[in-house]
Amino acid sequence: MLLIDCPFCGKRNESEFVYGGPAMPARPADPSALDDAHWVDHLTVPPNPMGPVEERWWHLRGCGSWLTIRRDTVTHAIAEVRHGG
Amino acid sequence: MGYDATITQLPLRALFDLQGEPSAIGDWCGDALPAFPERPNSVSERDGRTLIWTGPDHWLLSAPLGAEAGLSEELRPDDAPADIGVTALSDTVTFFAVTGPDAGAVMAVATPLDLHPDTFPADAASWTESFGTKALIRRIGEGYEIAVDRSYSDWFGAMLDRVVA
Amino acid sequence: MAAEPGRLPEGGRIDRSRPLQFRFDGRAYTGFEGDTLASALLANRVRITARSFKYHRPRGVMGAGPEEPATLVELEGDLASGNRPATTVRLTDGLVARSVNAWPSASFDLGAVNQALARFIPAGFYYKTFKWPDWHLYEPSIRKAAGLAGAPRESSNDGYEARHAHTDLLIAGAGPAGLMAALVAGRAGARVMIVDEGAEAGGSLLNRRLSIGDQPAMGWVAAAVAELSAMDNVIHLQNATVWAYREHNLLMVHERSPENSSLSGRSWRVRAGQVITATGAIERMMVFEGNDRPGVMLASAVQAYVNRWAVRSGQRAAVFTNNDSVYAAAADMARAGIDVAAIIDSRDSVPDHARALVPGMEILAGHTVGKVHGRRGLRAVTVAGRRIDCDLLAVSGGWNPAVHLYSQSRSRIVWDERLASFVPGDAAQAVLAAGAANGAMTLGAALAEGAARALAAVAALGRAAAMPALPEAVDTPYTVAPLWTAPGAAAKSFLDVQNDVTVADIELALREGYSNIEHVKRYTTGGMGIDQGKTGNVNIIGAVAERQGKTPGEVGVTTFRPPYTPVDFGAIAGRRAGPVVLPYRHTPLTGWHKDHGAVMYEAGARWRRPGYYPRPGESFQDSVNREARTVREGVGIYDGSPLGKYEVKGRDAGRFLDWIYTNVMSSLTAGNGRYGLMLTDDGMILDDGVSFRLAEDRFLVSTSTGNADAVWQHMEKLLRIERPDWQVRITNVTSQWANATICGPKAREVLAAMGTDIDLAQGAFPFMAFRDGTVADLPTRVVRVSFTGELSFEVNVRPRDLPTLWEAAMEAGRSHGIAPIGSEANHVLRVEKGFLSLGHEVDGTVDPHDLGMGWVMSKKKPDFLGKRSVALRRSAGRPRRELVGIRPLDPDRQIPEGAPLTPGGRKEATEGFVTACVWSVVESRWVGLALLTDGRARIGGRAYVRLPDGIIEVALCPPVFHDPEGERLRS
Amino acid sequence: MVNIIIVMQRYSILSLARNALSGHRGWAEAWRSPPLKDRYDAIIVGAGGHGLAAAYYLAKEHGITDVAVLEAGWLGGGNVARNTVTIRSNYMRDESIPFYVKSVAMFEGLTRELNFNMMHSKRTMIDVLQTWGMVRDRRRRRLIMDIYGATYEDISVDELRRRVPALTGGRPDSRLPILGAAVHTDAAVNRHDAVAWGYARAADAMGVEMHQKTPATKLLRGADGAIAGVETPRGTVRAKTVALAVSGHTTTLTETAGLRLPLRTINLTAFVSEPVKPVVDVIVNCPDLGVYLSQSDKGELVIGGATDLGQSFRRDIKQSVFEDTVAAMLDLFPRFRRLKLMRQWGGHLDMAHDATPIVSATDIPGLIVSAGWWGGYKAIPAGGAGLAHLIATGRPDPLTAPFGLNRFRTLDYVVETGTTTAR
Ligand SMILES: Cc1cc2nc3c(=O)[nH]c(=O)nc-3n(C[C@H](O)[C@H](O)[C@H](O)COP(=O)(O)OP(=O)(O)OC[C@H]3O[C@@H](n4cnc5c(N)ncnc54)[C@H](O)[C@@H]3O)c2cc1C
Ligand SMILES: NC(=O)c1ccc[n+]([C@@H]2O[C@H](COP(=O)([O-])OP(=O)(O)OC[C@H]3O[C@@H](n4cnc5c(N)ncnc54)[C@H](O)[C@@H]3O)[C@@H](O)[C@H]2O)c1
Ligand SMILES: Cc1cc2nc3c(=O)[nH]c(=O)nc-3n(C[C@H](O)[C@H](O)[C@H](O)COP(=O)(O)O)c2cc1C
Ligand SMILES: [Zn+2]
Repeated sequence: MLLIDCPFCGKRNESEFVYGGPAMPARPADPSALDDAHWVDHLTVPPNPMGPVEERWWHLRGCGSWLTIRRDTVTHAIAEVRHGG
Repeated sequence: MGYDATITQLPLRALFDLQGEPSAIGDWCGDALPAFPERPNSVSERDGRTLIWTGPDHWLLSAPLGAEAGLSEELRPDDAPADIGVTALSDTVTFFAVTGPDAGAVMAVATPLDLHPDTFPADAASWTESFGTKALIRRIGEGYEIAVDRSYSDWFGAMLDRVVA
Repeated sequence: MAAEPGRLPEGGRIDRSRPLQFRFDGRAYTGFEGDTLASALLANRVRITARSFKYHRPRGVMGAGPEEPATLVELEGDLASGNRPATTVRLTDGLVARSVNAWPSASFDLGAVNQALARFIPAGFYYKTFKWPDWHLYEPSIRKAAGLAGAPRESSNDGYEARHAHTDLLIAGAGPAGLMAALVAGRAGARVMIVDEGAEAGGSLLNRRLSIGDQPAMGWVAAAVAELSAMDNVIHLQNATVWAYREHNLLMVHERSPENSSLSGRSWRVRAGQVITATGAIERMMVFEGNDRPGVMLASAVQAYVNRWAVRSGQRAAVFTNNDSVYAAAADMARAGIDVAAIIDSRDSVPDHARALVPGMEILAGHTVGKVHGRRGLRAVTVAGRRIDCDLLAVSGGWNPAVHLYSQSRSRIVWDERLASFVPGDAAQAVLAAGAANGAMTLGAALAEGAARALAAVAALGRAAAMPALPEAVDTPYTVAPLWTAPGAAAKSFLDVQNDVTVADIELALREGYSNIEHVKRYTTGGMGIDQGKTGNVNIIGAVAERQGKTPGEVGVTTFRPPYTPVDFGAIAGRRAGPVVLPYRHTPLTGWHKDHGAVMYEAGARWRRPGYYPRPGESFQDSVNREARTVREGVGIYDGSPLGKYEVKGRDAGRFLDWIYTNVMSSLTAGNGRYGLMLTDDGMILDDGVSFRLAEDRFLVSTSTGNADAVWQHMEKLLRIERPDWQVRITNVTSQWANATICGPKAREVLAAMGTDIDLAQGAFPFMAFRDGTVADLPTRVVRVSFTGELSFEVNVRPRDLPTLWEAAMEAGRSHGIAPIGSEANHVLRVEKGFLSLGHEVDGTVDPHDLGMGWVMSKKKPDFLGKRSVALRRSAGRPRRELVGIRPLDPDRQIPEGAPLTPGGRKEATEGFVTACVWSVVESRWVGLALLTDGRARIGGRAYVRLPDGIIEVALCPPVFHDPEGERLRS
Repeated sequence: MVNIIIVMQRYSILSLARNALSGHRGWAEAWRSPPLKDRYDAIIVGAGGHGLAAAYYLAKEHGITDVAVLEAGWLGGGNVARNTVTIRSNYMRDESIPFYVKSVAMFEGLTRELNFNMMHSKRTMIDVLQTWGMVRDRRRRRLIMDIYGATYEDISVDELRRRVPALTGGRPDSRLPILGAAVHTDAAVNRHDAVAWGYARAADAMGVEMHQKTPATKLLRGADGAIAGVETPRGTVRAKTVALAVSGHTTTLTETAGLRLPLRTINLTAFVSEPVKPVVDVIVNCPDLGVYLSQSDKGELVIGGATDLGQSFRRDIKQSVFEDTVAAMLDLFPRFRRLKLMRQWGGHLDMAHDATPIVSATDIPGLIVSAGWWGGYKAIPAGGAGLAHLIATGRPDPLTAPFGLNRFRTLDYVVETGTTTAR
């Protein structure tokens, strides 16, 4: 169970949060401008490193913030927590 | 033998959800509110009204249910400007009081939040998790107050009773 | 009642004023308060206490703590549980225990015939045989033989609790190192938790005769415990095992029979700023032929029994070692009156400090035990051809620091050549090891390390602490020269006593190429028992290393994993059991529904809702038909409170809804609503619902019950992550509004009869509009939406008012025959209308076009979620499954929901499936909906439902059976 | 059929008896450790179930034996060593069911085919249904599975209780009363290590080389862009065909050649109780509560639950997932409150964007991937055969054809809707 240091609330148990998926690149302003292959990549291909990955967590049962955290997928150590994307 | 603690379901309260910049909220709500609390997840109180800073740009105003109509007139939720949110939420949560010598032990079963006075002092209040659901916790005189979404309150009460039993 | 022949006349930490009666394998014995089952059995000279797992060899007690590999018992009665090491069972009055894996008893065990077969069943033998004709032939008898204890029976008095704790410093182990660490950190004011699995604090000091400062070591322990208990920043638990070390310094503690409670166990989830593992060290077995014979024991255990329990484990002993620690043990044995015949030390030279402890005792340096005599128990050993009579052989293969928790934290452990054991290396979390757990094998070093680690931990927490003056503690230095397997060790030299894994097994595994230590483990099952190899694993590694010409460090360890010792599942679940195992939600009317005979269902998102309200004598189908007809012909009422409701407010609210819905919401005028579909960006339907415009900058979005939280998350995430610059705020008002939906041709009359200030006339209050006003004198928001296809008013009130509103509606509707309806009738009504339902038609693979809802896909908006993907997927031109209505040719034929459609009903790949099938009250026949490949083009034709027992021919029709123009719901 | 000389010592009761008399000194190595060459016809990366099965079928069915299986750690030490061994075919889609039906059937003959006892035990799985939504989900599966000859039958609650007497929870007054049950008689469990070892031994006997402690660290591409081989700490190894069967590590490797795939790696966990005498003789799956269990021949209950949240290459269990699983189990099996946890562990696997496996050629000519097997123990025989077919012919066989990467180009996902906790 992770301990996530929410910038508003401080260190809180993972059970207060909802996992919101890996941080994908920002959604393009105009998806129709992308060719098919790029759009498919945007939707389906997440970064999947052995090491730091950015992911979204919703502090649903706490202050309600959406956080982006940088977490090592091997050690689970969290290097950074920030508000928003 | 169980815990020396009492679980009491408390009556509804007048609750208003406030969202937006404090200055904008202050402009609109004027004297209706106590001063804004100074620390995240803490409360300020005045005239029986309690303001809890629950999230960035997010506050919860609470008062006895009798004050609901009056507050509603003061705060005029439907007319609030676009940049703030004022929403009546009195019915959304059910409050329980956990009191008695073992209240702390009961809370330690109920929630992972660290309620040590160093981290959760007398004026602290926070949303957290309890038995897997969202819960608002506050210190009261001889124990704690814990509130959950009203739809979960039967189950939640049963859960607390099990802990104490 | 037998006397206790093995008990010393005095001493020990037992209470001789409190004798206890107990039974073991059917016989009655006596022990004392303070005994474990093992110490009491030894005091009663019960030698054969167990049978081994595979060969059913006789076994006795070998250890004194959780490391015990041999004697597992099953307890009966209130304490019933299985596979308990007798060394960790606290003796209580009336305890009834029996050995596992033996029948009828350990002493006389019929399974012992396996001993004769031993040579045919080496490691992995089952991979090579039992293949013909089929494993099934053999499996039942193998299963019966395996498994040690019986499965526990249901028992009523199982109280368990799980609680959370937060601490600056968690110390595992209350031996000298742990206690010293707790004193230092406690005095510095840190929040400290010190947790020890023993019955009392002191760790190894309980078992030895040492001094600290000018008092016996246990005096120092008592003073330390007293000082700690006076500090209110310290929590001290005994009888509590730290059994898991998880990520982010979360550690799990299992506290057995907690004081001042009726609980049988408590689980603690401890989040610690810093951790010190002061878990001591575990003695290794010696590996030689016959090393499992009853009477062969760990030297530290023999020492513990004389000192702590005043029990002589034998009368005449030999000692077999490769290290110094047994010399103090031998001295203690001798002092207790055990005749120590000789110390057999495999090392060529024995240090003087060791010899000095046993003046006059014969030491056979450079020797090993050659042969063990005695079938059912030790009678003698042969050393270099000399027979030494003895009924006890105390052995020590060296000490393993208990690195279990340290390693579980995913910190490194490394091979220490000098100690011939694995010791803590680089830390992966905020953890430090102290004392014997860190390889500090003397008391002075343990105390010093305990203090030093506590200082470091406290400093890391940002606190100052003072190094205390360390008391003087004299202890024997520890040196060791590993002897992994004695010369001649083979098929009866046990490396894993519990799983009957021998040196020959290891050699076989290596010979067959199972050469990685992990292969060795899995091929032989060494270390996979209940003790998880506490005494044996490092010996296995040593034995492999020896045979592979490597160091044990090169061979490496198998992975340490939780639990350190077995934990009751009950303690893990805590209070979550029975009716509260999962949360459940109720509306203000749940009680009413139950009182009125509703059959309640789980309805998604943890809600329990009425399925139908059977009347006396009514079948399920009768009730559903009646309820559905009530709505079509008169008026029904249902509790729609669980529907998800969100206020969406801000300058950009309209723009936001336009982005997340396929259709345009920003063109709504205040007071009106619109049905919409929400897609994922993958272009699949996520949810449907009606949105209302409350004001220029304020909308009320409703969602399906089951998806409410998912939609909330979806909206919040999009806003906070993708569009943080948009001014939109969302408030969950699901629980602020409850509703009663009054539906059916007579709905207007009923509402009017309830008394309302809202003009209900069709022209004044059209479909898809809402009005704020009073109904039955309650403040309400009335909404004209319809999920049934009939005229319908959703009357929203504050939950506190819903029971009043509901009663008023029932009262006002009585003359119209109003009746409550459940989700089953709602299902019929929506199917008759062809309205989609999540989980039926929408199963994560459909887009709006598939459902014939292309109209909901705005062509005006340049972009909305899902648009690009729907277009891309459709551009491939692959045929899609489309929603159609179906009528079985036989009107009385019900089709199971989910049934496949195949071409001609043949046994072929499906071309669709039946999403719903109901008895239609308007058509008086079964009708259904289906998703069918190219379905729309095939309307008018036939399709075939293929069931295991037949084919059902259906006529394809548009997916609407009632009021296709929607006149009734608009009426 | 291709002619392959099999040089494998026979295992039988006779050979066992003979060896017993000679102190078991006569047993040969199950697989050898030949020197690593610098070139092979094909390289399979990953000596897990899928990689080893592919190696075996490549030799047996296609006569291709100049093959190296490169394994980063120890053979069979990946997820094949850490799964809950549930072998079943109760899937929902036409794309999936025939594949799993075939794989389950292949498992049944494997002990004899490989002359290695996998202790295959056709136990039957019983799904315990506690919501109507789940009843509907299972009915849908049952009816479509029938088309493909897979077993699935409804039974009453009474019958369920008769067949699983230890299941005393889920009474009408409980939180989720049991509404019904579905029986999948094809379902089985077996001995996971034996699957890896059996395939390895049989492949070795036909000349395939097993190289342990030989991680592929980088994919090599030729001037034409096609795959050329792999780099390892033991040197470069070349081949015109490289197949990846590395479970959670697929993208770690493909990204060394610039190929990104719709996969993310997750942690999945399991645990065992102390061994006890027989108490449950079927696989019990409780999808509504999120737990499934079976009892091994050694007596432990082998228990699994939900996946962790978030991507992870860790192999530890998460306390919250674990507690949920245990609470769910105890709700149905209250008598297990006094049963004890003995060991728990995890494995990491990749999951495709649509949660369906991938067996496919890639944009890099010669590079083949078999991935997304987060419930793919049951799939080892058919998946291995499919992978071998793809390696040998360059084309997928009909059963694995739906699992191609091409489906993502047009977002034509294969979606196994509904939850089944049992992997
Ligand atoms: C807890 C758990 C329970 C499960 N339960 C079930 C179940 O009940 N039923 C079911 O059907 N499935 C189940 N699964 C899934 C099943 O285990 C996997 O689908 C299956 O084992 C994966 O295929 P594999 O055996 O080929 O993978 P693995 O055994 O993981 O093989 C991959 C191999 O590749 C190696 N490797 C990785 N990177 C490299 C590299 N760079 N170079 C060389 N080698 C490399 C790894 O070391 C590993 O040995 C479960 C999985 C887990 C974790
Ligand atoms: N030469 C020898 O004979 C020899 C060898 C090893 C240790 N020792 C002695 O051991 C002492 C070392 O002191 P120490 O404090 O490091 O160790 P210790 O063995 O005295 O104390 C360790 C304590 O940790 C507890 N423990 C272990 N694992 C636990 C867990 N997971 N959860 C809760 N409690 C757990 C044990 O029950 C024990 O009480 C010294 O006195 C040293 O002389 C001597
Ligand atoms: C089906 C199955 C049964 C297992 N049974 C046992 C067991 O009886 N005893 C044991 O110690 N471990 C058992 N394990 C777990 C292994 O010891 C080990 O934890 C697992 O293979 C993962 O490897 P690792 O822990 O070395 O990472 C079992 C594993 C599986 C997959
Ligand atoms: Zn927060």
